[in-house]
Amino acid sequence: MEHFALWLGAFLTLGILSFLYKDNAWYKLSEAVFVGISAGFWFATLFWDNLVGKFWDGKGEEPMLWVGAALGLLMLFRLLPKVGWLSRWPLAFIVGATSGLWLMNYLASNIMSQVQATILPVFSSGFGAGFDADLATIVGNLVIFVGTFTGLVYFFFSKEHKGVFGGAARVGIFFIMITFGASFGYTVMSRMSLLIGRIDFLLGDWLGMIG
Amino acid sequence: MRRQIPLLITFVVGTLLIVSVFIPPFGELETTFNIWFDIIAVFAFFLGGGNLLRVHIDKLRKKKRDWPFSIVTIAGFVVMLAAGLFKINNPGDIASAVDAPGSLFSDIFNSVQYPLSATMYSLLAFFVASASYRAFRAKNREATLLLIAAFIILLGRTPFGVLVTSWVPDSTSLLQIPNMAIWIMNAPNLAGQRAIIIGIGLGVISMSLRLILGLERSYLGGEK
Amino acid sequence: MPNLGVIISLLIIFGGLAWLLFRSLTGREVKRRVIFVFIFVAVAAPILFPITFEEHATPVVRDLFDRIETLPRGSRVLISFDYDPAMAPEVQPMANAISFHCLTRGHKVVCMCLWATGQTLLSNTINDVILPEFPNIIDGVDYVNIGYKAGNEGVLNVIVSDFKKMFPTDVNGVPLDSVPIFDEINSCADFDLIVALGGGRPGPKEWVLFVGDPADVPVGVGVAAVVAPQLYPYYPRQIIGILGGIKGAAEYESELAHRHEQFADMDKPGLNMMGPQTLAHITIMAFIVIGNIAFFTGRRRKDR
Amino acid sequence: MGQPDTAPLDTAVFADSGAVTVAPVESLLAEDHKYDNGRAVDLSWVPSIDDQLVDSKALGYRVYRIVDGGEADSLADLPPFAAAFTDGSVERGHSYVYFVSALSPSGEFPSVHTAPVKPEREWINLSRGWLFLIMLFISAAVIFFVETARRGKKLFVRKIAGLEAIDDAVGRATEMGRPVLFIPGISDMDDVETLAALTILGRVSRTIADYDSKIFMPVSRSLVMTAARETLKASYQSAGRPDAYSDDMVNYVTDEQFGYVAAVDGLMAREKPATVFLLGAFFAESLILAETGNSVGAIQIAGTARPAQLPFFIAACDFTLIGEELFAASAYLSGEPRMLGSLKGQDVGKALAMIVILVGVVAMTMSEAWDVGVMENLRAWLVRVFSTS
Repeated sequence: MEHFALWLGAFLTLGILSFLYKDNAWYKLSEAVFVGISAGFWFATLFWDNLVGKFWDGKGEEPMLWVGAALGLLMLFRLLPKVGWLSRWPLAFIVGATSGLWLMNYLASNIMSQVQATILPVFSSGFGAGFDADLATIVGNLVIFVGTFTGLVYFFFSKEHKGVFGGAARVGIFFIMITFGASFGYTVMSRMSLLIGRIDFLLGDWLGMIG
Repeated sequence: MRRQIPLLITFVVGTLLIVSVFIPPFGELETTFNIWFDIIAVFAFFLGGGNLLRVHIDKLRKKKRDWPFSIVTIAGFVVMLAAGLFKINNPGDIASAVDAPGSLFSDIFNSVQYPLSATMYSLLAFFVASASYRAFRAKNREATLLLIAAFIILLGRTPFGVLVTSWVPDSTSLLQIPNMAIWIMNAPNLAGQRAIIIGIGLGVISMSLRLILGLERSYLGGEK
Repeated sequence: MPNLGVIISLLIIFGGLAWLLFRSLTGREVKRRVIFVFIFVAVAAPILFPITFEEHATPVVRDLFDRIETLPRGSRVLISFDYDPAMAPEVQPMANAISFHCLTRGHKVVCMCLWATGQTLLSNTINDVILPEFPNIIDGVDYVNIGYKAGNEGVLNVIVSDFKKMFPTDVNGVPLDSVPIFDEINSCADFDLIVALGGGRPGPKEWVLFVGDPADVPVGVGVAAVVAPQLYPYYPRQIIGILGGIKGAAEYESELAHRHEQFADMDKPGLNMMGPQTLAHITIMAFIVIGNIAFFTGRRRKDR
Repeated sequence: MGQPDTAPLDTAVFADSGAVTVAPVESLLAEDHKYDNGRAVDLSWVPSIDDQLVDSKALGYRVYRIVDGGEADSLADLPPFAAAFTDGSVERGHSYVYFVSALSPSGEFPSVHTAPVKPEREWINLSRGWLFLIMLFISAAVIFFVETARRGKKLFVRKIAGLEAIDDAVGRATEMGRPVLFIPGISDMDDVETLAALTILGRVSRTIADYDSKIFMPVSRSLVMTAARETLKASYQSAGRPDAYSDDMVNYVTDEQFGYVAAVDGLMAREKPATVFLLGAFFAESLILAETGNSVGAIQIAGTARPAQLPFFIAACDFTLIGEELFAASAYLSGEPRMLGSLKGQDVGKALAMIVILVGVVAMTMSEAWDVGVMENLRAWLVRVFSTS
């Protein structure tokens, strides 16, 4: 069994990798297996966690849960042509809930906290001992302030990017580009270790070529 | 009516959730609504899973291109679903966790889904490489900045980065590439992130208001 | 044989890059598949034929190394293993190197974990490094494993003032009162150094806030690469040194191998993993450079 | 409920010879936690005078609670210098008494008991007053400009390149006789980015219906499938071509992140779409999808609010909507004055953020560098206004 699982894993791994050369039957087979199995996996998981887990495992008494179930049932009305439009109710509920919830979350965590965190000193009288460290902090703060400010200028929609405003927007986009470069450089490392893991599996676990 | 009631639902639910932040007794609405969402999502899966089966059975019947692979998809779906729903081979009985070690469900997950998922993920390494060659080009000033930042961060993570600037004295250690990489992460990168994040926050507020007020209503479908 | 392999694979990679450069300079197109083959070889070759690169410890790493190196013999060091198998590829090499370093310098080491998943990983370090490398070491005198306690930050809150209240015995059930290391340890304040390994919560940040700062004990940390930038603001005041990801582990290992001969012969998983990583990174950087050369020569050609 | 003045004996360990005694904490106060649903009590005290930075005898504090005059239970252990604690495990209708022990190596030194407190429910959270006002301000700005625009005032909105390109991109698909592929991210409907993607789909699909291009849309969530079908149906109806719509345009694939990616990659390789939209919440798969789309020669328009994925889209796609632009896209594309008004409204929010940052930085710098007292007060006030806890 163990042996079989190993070979199966290797077969599927190579099937996916073969896509890099071109689309082919081996990849199609791996893809078909993947889609079927994983759809089944998620449905079974959701079924036990979100349905059985909520209604049967001793929590079914909560009346609020049944409102959720009713909304869920309305969703299935789509299958009946005459009353299919009722399925818009749960959709409307979800859209309303998501909008309201995220409006407040984003206001608090994206706007207010970030604005607050940007209130930094850009000059200090404390230069003296440990001058270097302080200078680095002050320069860092200045960069954070200028970058955040001009970055926001870039996102203005209702003003043409011209003159001083346009200049600030251009500085803003420079900062945004540095951010993208940094994120790229930073993510590359972890991406490589994924491939290392897979090659380790093929050459080591499967073929036994690594000592 | 068919559009008015849903619009009303969106408006009431959205407003309620905004207000609940300021009214302590409503504070638990968020949890309740999240639970409802989970429940609706399971019901919706009957539609999604049904659609998946229908598409592939259809392919099979009409012998469309690549139809043999549809057999595999259907078989995989049914087998995994059966293994999960009936808890085949689970140690103990039906009360055990669906993915208990030793169950058919967890065996299939480990020997089939896991390697597939990990390999698909690892394709990223290849695409990072091809994108690096093809797309990261200093076409203009913006692209050049992106490139330089990426390069310094990458360099800071290889032995070369340390080597290249190891002659820089410790008193100006900020000019050593590994430290420069950290500084970029903590200053200009942070600034750009903040501008993007604050912008996103405002974008979300504005879009949410459009949805709650019913200005944006395409998701509700047509009049019929 | 491995050396031959290394030479051949390096030849393939750098020869290939030179070929790529030449093609780009002459303005011919390079197929995506060729790039794919490159990156595969660049990663696979150093896995098959281990290549290690000289690593130089950066100041953040060297600071922690020097602290352990310069503490007087018999100093007490607490190492906490707060991570899970998913983080282990990055963090375990640090755990092994730091444990080795402490014991070889004659410090007394106390091992514990705040994560249930840390227990296996802690035993791995003991079985793979401590016991085989230090055959004369005595459990309870030179090191002790006090195991796992549930309670997250709550555990820290207690041990900062009273260790034995939370950990009445070691992992084998021996009362700490009869464990010689604990003769002079009542609380976290009695340690000379705390090394927090991990990356989640509770983890290094909690160690600093709940123990390091209030008890005024220096804390060094070893974390997964993604977490490291969040900890830099605490360095060097609240955290004396940071090992971030495989790179941090590799730097520590090379510094250790440099100063302690015994370690030079040991397994160095961090440095080994750095081989494929580094080659992959160099290849990626080369792609960026060559891509740009191709872009500029192409443009000049068009201008003519 | 008579309260003894000293703690029960079993919680206090008294000194042997050589034991370390520490002074108990002073001024212990228990108060109902303000602005909650009656679920918490706040404690505060002055730390023991033996709790010192150097050579401290106090090792920390332990909080005890007595419910309705019963037994004392230990609630929590706190580090040295702790001077406050919030008990979040109380219920309305009970009465709670607390005391705090200072810990020393040789035992506990309890404080006096607090007066009993009963947690209360408040109907309005006054501590979030500023949050409320800022929410109101930004919302009012949006609604104000929506109304202004509705009354016919012309508002300027700058061009967004990625959105200007949509018509051409869809037209190209029609000319080439190849389909348009629309990927709304991999999150479910409880993510605003997915909602943004669907609102954009509403506009884009109208163009697709007008041009009579073919669209297909594999999705990874059942709910998204349902909502996307409704959206497409509405677009085809309003384009006057309801017969051209079919449910087959939108298909559920699998919830699994990389299973979905495997399927979409295969689809791209086989169908060779002329135009690909990648809009919504993307994670590690962003570059896999974008590079595959690029390799089949598609024009790609991408957008997400995940900063970590944006560089990959910028590298591999023809046009990228950065963060806020994703949420503004549907309003921009609609061209309706009211929608454009909402964009003007969010700019007011941006201006507010910028002003606060500017004033805050100036105030903090002046107070740090030259000890200007007024400025320190201003800074402290701004920080308080913008704190969210």
